[in-house]
Formats: sequence, C-alpha cells, structure tokens
Amino acid sequence: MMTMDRAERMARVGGAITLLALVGVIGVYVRALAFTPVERFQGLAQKIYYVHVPNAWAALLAFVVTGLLSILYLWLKDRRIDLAAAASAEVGMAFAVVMMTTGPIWGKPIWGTWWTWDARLTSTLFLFLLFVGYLVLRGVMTDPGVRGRFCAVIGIMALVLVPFIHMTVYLFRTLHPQPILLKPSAPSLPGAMLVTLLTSIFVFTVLYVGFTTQRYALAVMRELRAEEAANAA
Amino acid sequence: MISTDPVLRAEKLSRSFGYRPVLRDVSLELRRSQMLVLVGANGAGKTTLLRVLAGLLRPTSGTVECSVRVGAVTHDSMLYPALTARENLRFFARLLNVNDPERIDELLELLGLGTRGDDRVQTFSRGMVQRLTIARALLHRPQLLLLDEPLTGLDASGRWELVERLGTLRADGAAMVVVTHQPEALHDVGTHLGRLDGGRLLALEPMGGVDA
Amino acid sequence: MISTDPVLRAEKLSRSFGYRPVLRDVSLELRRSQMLVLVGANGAGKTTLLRVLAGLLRPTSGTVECSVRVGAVTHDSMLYPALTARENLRFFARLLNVNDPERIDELLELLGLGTRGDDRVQTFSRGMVQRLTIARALLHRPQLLLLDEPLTGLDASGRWELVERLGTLRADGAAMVVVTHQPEALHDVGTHLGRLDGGRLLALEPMGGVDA
Amino acid sequence: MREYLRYALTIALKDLAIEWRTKTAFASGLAFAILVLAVLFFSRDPTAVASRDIAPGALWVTFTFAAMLGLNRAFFLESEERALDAVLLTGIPRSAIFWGKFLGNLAFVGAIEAVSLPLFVLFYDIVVWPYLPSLVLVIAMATVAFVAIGTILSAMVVRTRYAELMLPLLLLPFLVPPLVGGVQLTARLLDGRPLSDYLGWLRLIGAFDLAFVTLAAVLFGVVLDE
Amino acid sequence: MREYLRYALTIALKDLAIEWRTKTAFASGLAFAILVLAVLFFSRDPTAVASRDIAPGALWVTFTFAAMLGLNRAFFLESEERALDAVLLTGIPRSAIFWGKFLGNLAFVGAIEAVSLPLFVLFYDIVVWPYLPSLVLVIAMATVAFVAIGTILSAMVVRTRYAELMLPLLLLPFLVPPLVGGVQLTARLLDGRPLSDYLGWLRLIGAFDLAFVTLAAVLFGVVLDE
Ligand code: HEM
Ligand SMILES: Nc1ncnc2c1ncn2[C@@H]1O[C@H](COP(=O)(O)OP(=O)(O)OP(=O)(O)O)[C@@H](O)[C@H]1O
Ligand SMILES: Nc1ncnc2c1ncn2[C@@H]1O[C@H](COP(=O)(O)OP(=O)(O)OP(=O)(O)O)[C@@H](O)[C@H]1O
Ligand SMILES: [Mg+2]
Ligand SMILES: [Mg+2]
Repeated sequence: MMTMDRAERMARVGGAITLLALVGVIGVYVRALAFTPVERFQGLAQKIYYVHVPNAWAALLAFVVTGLLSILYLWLKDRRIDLAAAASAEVGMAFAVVMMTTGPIWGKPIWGTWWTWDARLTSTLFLFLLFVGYLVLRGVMTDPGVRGRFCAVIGIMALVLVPFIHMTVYLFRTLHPQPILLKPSAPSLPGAMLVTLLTSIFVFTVLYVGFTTQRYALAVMRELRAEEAANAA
Repeated sequence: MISTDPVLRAEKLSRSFGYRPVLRDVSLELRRSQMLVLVGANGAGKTTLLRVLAGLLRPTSGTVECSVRVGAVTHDSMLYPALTARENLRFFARLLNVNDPERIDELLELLGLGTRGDDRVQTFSRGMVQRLTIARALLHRPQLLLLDEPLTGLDASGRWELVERLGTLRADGAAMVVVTHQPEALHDVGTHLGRLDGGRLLALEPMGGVDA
Repeated sequence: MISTDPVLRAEKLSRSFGYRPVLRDVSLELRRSQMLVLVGANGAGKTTLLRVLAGLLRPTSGTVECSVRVGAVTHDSMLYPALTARENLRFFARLLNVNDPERIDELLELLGLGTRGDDRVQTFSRGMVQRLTIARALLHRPQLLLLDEPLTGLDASGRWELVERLGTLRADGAAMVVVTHQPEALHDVGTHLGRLDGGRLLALEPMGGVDA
Repeated sequence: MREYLRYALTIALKDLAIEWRTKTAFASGLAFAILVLAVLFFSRDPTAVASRDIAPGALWVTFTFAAMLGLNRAFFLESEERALDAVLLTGIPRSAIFWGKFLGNLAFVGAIEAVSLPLFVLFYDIVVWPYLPSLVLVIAMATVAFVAIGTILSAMVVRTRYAELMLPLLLLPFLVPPLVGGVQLTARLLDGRPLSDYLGWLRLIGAFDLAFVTLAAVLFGVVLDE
Repeated sequence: MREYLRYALTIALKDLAIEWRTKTAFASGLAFAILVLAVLFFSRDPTAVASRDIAPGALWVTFTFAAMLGLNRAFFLESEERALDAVLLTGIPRSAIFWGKFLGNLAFVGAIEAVSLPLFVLFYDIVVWPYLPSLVLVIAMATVAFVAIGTILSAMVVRTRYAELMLPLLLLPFLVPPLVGGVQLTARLLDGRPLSDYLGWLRLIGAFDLAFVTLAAVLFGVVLDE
C-alpha cells in the first residue's frame, strides 16, 4: 500500500484542491448570475445550465476514469488502483445525482416534461444505474481481492456498453422523432455565456480531481488502520 | 530417499480475509511418499491453507508451485446433488480425461457405494456423501492429495479402510497433506505432523509412517 | 431411579424413502438423566431416526411422544449464514422465549466464540459453525437433547469440553440421544449404547455413565 | 395472542434484516424498478403505441417480477442450511411462521412497489393524483393475494424436493385472477373512470384475497411436514 | 482443440441433465412467461390499442425476464456444494468453463423461447409463418448477447448471497440494446416488411454480440478466482 503520513498528506492536498475549486464555483456563479446576460427564451431558468452541464460533464468524466482504472487494475493487480476506481465512481455518483436532478428541474419549464427518453438522457440514466450496481456490488462483497476483480469487470463492461446504448436509443428515436421534444444540445451560445460555461466546466473538473484525491486518500487510510488493528489483534 | 525434487512447494504464504490475517508466511515442501498431517484449533487456518495450496484461493502474498496431478477433499462435497453418484464421477472423469470405464465402478465398490451408484447424491447420508467425495478425489490417481478432515462422517470400518488406503497410496509414491482433528488415527501412515497456530506453521515433528 | 415416566417414548417407528425402508419398528424409551449413544454404519438410518424423534420427519408408521423442551443438532447447521452469530442466537432466543439477555453471551463464551459473536456465520470455519450450532441447541436449557454427530469438526479441546458439558447436563437431569461414530469418546458419560442395523435398533448395552 | 404476533414479527423482521443487510438494497430495488420500466418503455413500437397505453402493463410486470424474486429468495433463506427445521423445533405455531413469512414478503414486495410507483408516474408521465387512493387500494389488494399464495407455494418447494417441477405451474392459475384484475382496474383508473364502475373486479379480488389468505394460513402447517 | 470443445460440451450437457432432472428453472421460467404474456395482454385497453401492436414488446419482455430466472440457477448449481471448485481443480482451461456454461444457458433460454413463442402466437393471434425464419434469426442474435453477459454476471452475483436482486440490477442495463433491437425488428417483421430495411438494427445487434461475447469470454477467468 503506502505509508500513513503519505496518505494523510495526500488527503490534505485533495482538500486544498477541493477548497480552491469551491472558491472557483462561487466565482462562476457570481459571474453566471450577475455578469452573464439572461438567456432570451428560457429566462432565469437557463441559469441552471451552469450547474447542470458541468455536473454532467464531471459525472461522465468520473465514470470513464473508473472504467479505465478498471482495465489498469486487472492488468497491474495493484489494490490502490481498485481503491482509486472506487473513489472516482463514488464521486461521479455525487455529480450524476446533481445532474439527474437539475436536468428535470430544467426540463419541466422548458420541455414541459420531467423526463424524455432522448438518446443522451437515456444513456446517461443507464450509465448511472450501472454505477449504482457497481457500488452496490462493492457494498456486498467482503473480500477485497474478489471485490476488486468483480468491480473491475463491471467497470470495463460498462465502458463498452455506453456507446451501444447511445446508438440504440438514437436508432429508436430516429424511427419516430417526438414532436414536442427539443433534444438538449449546446445552442450556439453568445460569447459571454460560452465563457461562463467553459470556466464552470473547468472548475468542476478541478472539483472532481479534488474530491477524488480526498476520497482515495481516505480509503487508503481506512485500509491501513484496519490492517494495523488486525495485526495488533 | 529416491524422491528428490518436491512435488509441492509453498513459499511464505499469507492470506487474510477482509483485514483478518489468517495465514502468516507459511512455507512448506512436500516430496513423493510424504504425508503431512496438519492439526490446529478451530479457526486456525487449516482449510484456508489447503484451499490456497489447491489453488482455489489466492494467497495475499507468497507462491505455490505444484508439478503434479492434484486430488482434493474439502469441507464441501463439491458434487452435484441432483445427479447420481455415477453421473457425478462420470462428469469429472471426462474433465480429467480418465478414459478407463472400469475406474468408476471400481471406486464405487471400493468405497462401499456399489449398490447406490445410481441414486441421486441428494438422497445420500452424510457418510455416503463423504465416501463419494473421496472417490471423486481419487478418480485420476493423483500424485498429490489435499484432504480436509477426510475421516468425518465415516463409520468405523470406513475410517479404517480409508487410512489403510492412504497408506498404500503413499507407499506407491503419492504425497499428501491431511487436515484432521484426530492425528492419532493417522499415526502409522503420516510421516510429518504439522501444527498451525496463529496463522503460522510450527516446526514439523516426525510421525510413525516411514518416509520412503 | 427417581425419574419414573419417560421423557421420550417412540413406538414401532418405521420410515421409508420412496420404496427403501430405512427404519423398521424402532421403539425406545428415554428417562431423565439417560444418554443413549447411537451407532451404526453409514446409511444405517441414524439421522433419519433422530429427525423422526425430533418431529422433523414424519414416520411412515409408529408414534413419538415427547413431553419436554427439545434441543437438536443435525448434519445441517440450521443457522442463517447471512446473520452474525449473535443475531442468530437472538432470533432463536425470541422464538424460544428465552428472555435472559446474558444467556447468549454466556453461550458464546462457553463455546469459545466470544470474540467472533458479531461476525457473519458465513465467514466461520467449520468447527466454529459446529460450535454455534451446539450453542443454538442449548439456548433454552432443553430437557431432551438430540445430537447428530455433535463432535464432528471440533478440535481436541472442543471435543473434550463438549463431552464434559454433556456429562454435567445429564447429571442435571437432561436426557439425550447422541449419534456418533466414536462411541469411545462418550464412554464415561453415556448410559446406554444402541446400534442401528438394517433399520432395526439392536438391544441396548450399558455404558460407563451412571444412570442417575 | 401477543406471543403469537411476536413470533410472526420476529420472523418477518429477521427476513428483512437479511434483505436490508446491505444498506444499498434500497438503491438496488430502485434501480431495478427503473430498469424494468425503461426496458418496457423501449420494448414498444413507438409508431404504433403511445407509452401511456402500456403503462399499466409495465407497472404490473414490474410488480410481478419483483414479487417473484422476493418469494424465491424468502424461502431459499430457510432451506439453505435448513434453518426452517430449527424454527419448527422451537415449537411455535406453524401458522405464526406463515404470517411471519407473509409479512416479510409483503414488506419486500410493498417496498419495491412503493418505489416503482413514483418512477412509473415520472417515466410515463401520467397524472395519478386524482385517483391515487383507489390505485393504491387496487395494488394493495392484488399484492396481498399474490404474496399469500406465493408464500405457501414457495414453502412447498423448499420441503418437497420432487414437486419442484409442478409448483411454479401450480402457482400460475392462482396468480392470474388478481393480476389481470389489478391490471384491468389500473388501466381503467388511468382513463380517469371512477373505481365504482368496476366493483365487479374489486369484489373478485377482494373475495380472492379473503379465500386464499385464509386457505394459505390453514394449509401452511400441512405443507411444512416432510 | 477437440479436447477443449469436449470439456465445454461436457459441462453444458451436465447443466442440461440437471435441469432436465429437476426442471425447476424451466418450469418457473415458463410460468413467468405465461404470467407476463397474460398481464401485458390484459393490461391494454382494448378500445385504445390492438393486441398485435403490443405483441413484439410482450414477446421480448417475456423472453428477458423468463430467461433471467433461469440464469440465476445456472451458477447456483455450481455454488450449492461448491462443485465449481472441483471443476477448477481438474485444471481445464477456464474459458472452456465459460463456453460450457454459455452453451448450457443458451440451450436453456432457447428452450424457454421456443415454448413461449407459440404461446405468444396463440395469445395475440398473429401470423408468423411467412417470416418465421427471419424472426428466429433476430431472436437468436439477441439471445446470444444476452446469454453471454448473463453467464459472466451470474458467475459473479452468485457469490454475493444477493444473487436474485443483483443479477437483474447488473444485467438489465446490458439488455437494452439487444432487447430494443429485437422489439423493433420484430415489429417490422410483423408488419410484413423485409429485414433488409433494417440493416441498421441488425448491424447494431451483430456488433453487440461480437463485442460482449468476446469480452465475457476474456473476463470470465478473472471472475472465477477467489
Ligand atoms: C432529465 C435529465 C437530464 C439528464 C440526465 C441530462 C444529462 C445530460 C448529459 C449527460 C449531458 C452531457 C454533458 C456532456 O456531453 O458533456 C447534458 C448536457 C446538456 N444538457 Fe442535459 N440532461 C437532462 C436534462 C436536460 C434538460 C431538461 C435540458 C434543458 C434544455 C438539458 C440541456 C442540456 C444541455 C444544453 C447540455 C450541454 C450541451 C451539450 O453538452 O450538448 N438537459 N445533460
Ligand atoms: N470467506 C471468509 N471470510 C472471512 N473470514 C473467513 C472466511 N473463511 C475463513 N475465514 C476465517 O479464517 C479463519 C480460518 O478459517 P479456516 O476455515 O481455515 O479454519 P480451520 O483451521 O479450517 O478451522 P476448522 O478446524 O474449524 O475447520 C477463521 O477465523 C475464519 O473465520
Ligand atoms: N431424502 C431422502 N431421500 C431418499 N433416501 C434418503 C433420504 N434421506 C436419507 N435417505 C436414505 O436413508 C438411509 C439412511 O440415511 P441416514 O442419513 O439416516 O443414514 P445415517 O445413519 O445418518 O448415515 P451417516 O452415518 O452416513 O450419517 C440412507 O440409505 C439414505 O440413502
Ligand atoms: Mg477447516
Ligand atoms: Mg447421519
């Protein structure tokens, strides 16, 4: 594994990054609310955009990272990689939840419906559920080695699955596009909005890094303590 | 001492479940015609060690090298209850490339299941299951036997016959690790007595069985 | 001979599985402080008899009368692997109206599981499960104990302690039927030795244990 | 009597304890419902059928499947190490065991139903508020019958090895009435027609509940003998 | 190589032999299939939807859930007395074990499909004969992917003691592509249009099969270790 103080140092670094990012987030919102023009059609509702999109981005990022780490784990068989993958998945879950809630909150005023089975939404939903499964599986497995391998397998399979689901829902839709549905896709944004969006995405990426580092360090520390305890006994 | 190179070599095996260390740096070597009788308190880690040696459980650290055909008996019968005794043996015989068709009947006879070969294992009594489990382990004439409490559930004659059998197999060159809570029963056939304590394998003592 | 009326009375019990007769007209009576040690070849019908006496299996013909609290150990642990040792005992304690909260810890201690009470049974070693099974059987201080190979899987000290325990329980008036393949281990505590053969219970022989 | 209830509750709680051992069991129940609903949503031909038309079917298939899983599991717990034998040995009345398992299963199925209903509303965006009470009533009634029958039959599977083949098929004729009833009523409700128009169905299910819950409770003891 | 195939076949045949003995999985799968068909059939409001419109969905939902019940069992057989350990001890290649279980499950699911297809034709009185071959092709393609994934996942969940709950949770997301594809193609077929119009879907499912059968076969070894 690694030494306790290295883990602690890592946790502190993660905390620092997180703090930085949070400051950034506040900055972004000040800018979003105060200094960015109100979108013509959607009005203030559109402000949620700056929460929703970066969260969505961070969530997807997290899940992809988990998938890649899973491959790495099966290859190198290093327990720390497994812990990192788990950390990334948990953090991604948090972002995904925000995305999945802000999305509908946004959708109701704009599409007039909470939910629509549009390609991206649906694939996101299923990805989300797969990671619920991933975390549930982690929860019920006792042996670290087996848990790591099983979860890695799920992570990899999920990575491969997502494009397929996207294609599927896409084909399903193109057969019969919903009249009322306007698919969420980046409207060509006026510069100010775009800048705000990009900065917010950047900030959330940093936030993701911060959270994950911290979560990972904590996991490592938990393992180390448990090992000490066991060896003492 | 004809036999030179070890049949089974384990180096510094450790295994923990969750955070509970169960095996700590267990190393052992076994040569042809040697029988290691393994004792230890309940929960000492005997089964874990045996499963690691059999390659059924990954050690947390350490290595196991085994160069020969292995047969094993564990706490679980490792049989399909819905199949008959004969069907079970036939299934494993296929996977083990045991082609001699007499072998199965011979083993059923040997273990006193001759008349019950076509009954489902589901309907067997505990001792009958244990006998069949042993038959499965001997099916392919293994050169290394890993037996976890092989005597449990057997009646007096069954125990006696099994011990005899193990003696002859060993004499014919098979190596064995036998976990038991009654080492005295194996006194004449065992060559080494090992005690597992606190996850460590204590120094081996010699036993009555002559090391070929 | 204070004890007069039998605690357990079985009359002409027969049981067959499919067309295979397993028990034939087995009758027996057991009084307080009597321990019947039951032996027999694998497949003789010992477990079947015990399950019939416990009321878990219907005899094809014959009757069983039992007037007292029964505790039993069978080949199956009869526990919930997903629950911890303590949770298992607490569950059965509730069903048995055992209200004394110390009882559970006391038993865990007694059977050497004191430190493992909060681990799930699925993580226990064979011997540890066996110990817990015995704890479950003793939970409500039964006056009749039906034990099927209670010594299996126990290490030397565990066996010794259990035999001791059974002795004291018997002295305190409990009646027992104990199935085993090692009657010698129970020589000093058993009062009667019965052999099951061809589904029939052969004449009982006296044993070392004094019949109070 | 209080004893009796305590026994039943102890057993039910034990089952739930094992079920919810993993804190995330709720999450998986939830995800499970979403998935079934989604799968059904996509398994329709969008050119031919509007989603709301298959909504009732979706809802009930979810329930049925959830119930099946619950029931299979509930008695596997008992048979795995024959723990049921130990329960029988305690000498508590067998009907108490029935009520225990019944309540446990009811809670399990009920929980999944409780989470799938809102999701179902969300996904198939249909308006339930006006007739939510009647809907809940219908669901409850159908579920009770379903679980009662499932409980006794799954108990039989555990004890009698060779009946395995027959039982699921036996289960069938008993389950069809409450299910079809439930589905029909739901469909009507979603069309905004008052329940009162369908007293026939309600009576049927009601009678069915009464008959089979009693029957199951009575027969359960017999079933447990080997 | 012939060795390898013989191992796989031996394992597959063993599974089928056991299933043939007990018929548990098959019976409950079938029972469930009938339930689902009935539920979906009666759940539609006859005034709003023609039965044939929901037929494809019904068919595929039936297949999916019926088959899922069976998959749970396939690995339960191995874990019950840890027989899988003995199989591993024989030292045959682990991928051979995968192909064995895969073939066994394929046969099992195929059987359930073969039985529910006629039922489905019966229930929804639709004419299949003209395009039966294409329909079978579609079903086969979708089933392969489904079974491959189910095989590896069930090998995992069976170790968790929450198998019943975990398998659907993990498996259903993977079923979306083959399932939706299957439904769409079936619907078109029932409308009497030739498959060639829908190469898009066929390609998708084909690619899916390829990707996941390989992935499952490769990752299977990892899953068997303890
Ligand atoms: C209902 C649940 C919703 C979910 C699960 C969801 C999910 C997502 C996801 C996964 C992305 C992709 C982010 C990326 O590609 O980097 C995204 C982006 C976006 N979503 Fe949503 N969304 C939802 C609702 C909405 C609603 C109601 C709107 C309102 C119009 C919306 C508008 C957008 C826009 C404009 C983007 C960014 C532009 C783009 O990436 O193409 N979403 N959302
Ligand atoms: N799957 C598991 N998860 C967690 N702990 C386990 C697991 N298997 C075994 N253990 C623990 O490892 C220790 C050793 O178990 P093992 O079965 O090797 O003991 P043993 O020497 O075989 O005991 P016995 O003589 O009772 O068979 C025990 O404390 C047990 O609780
Ligand atoms: N469920 C069953 N179905 C059919 N036959 C059975 C069943 N249970 C037991 N038998 C048969 O009844 C006979 C007696 O079984 P039982 O388990 O009572 O033997 P036992 O004396 O306990 O043997 P052991 O010493 O091996 O435990 C055996 O021949 C067995 O095959
Ligand atoms: Mg052991
Ligand atoms: Mg017995």
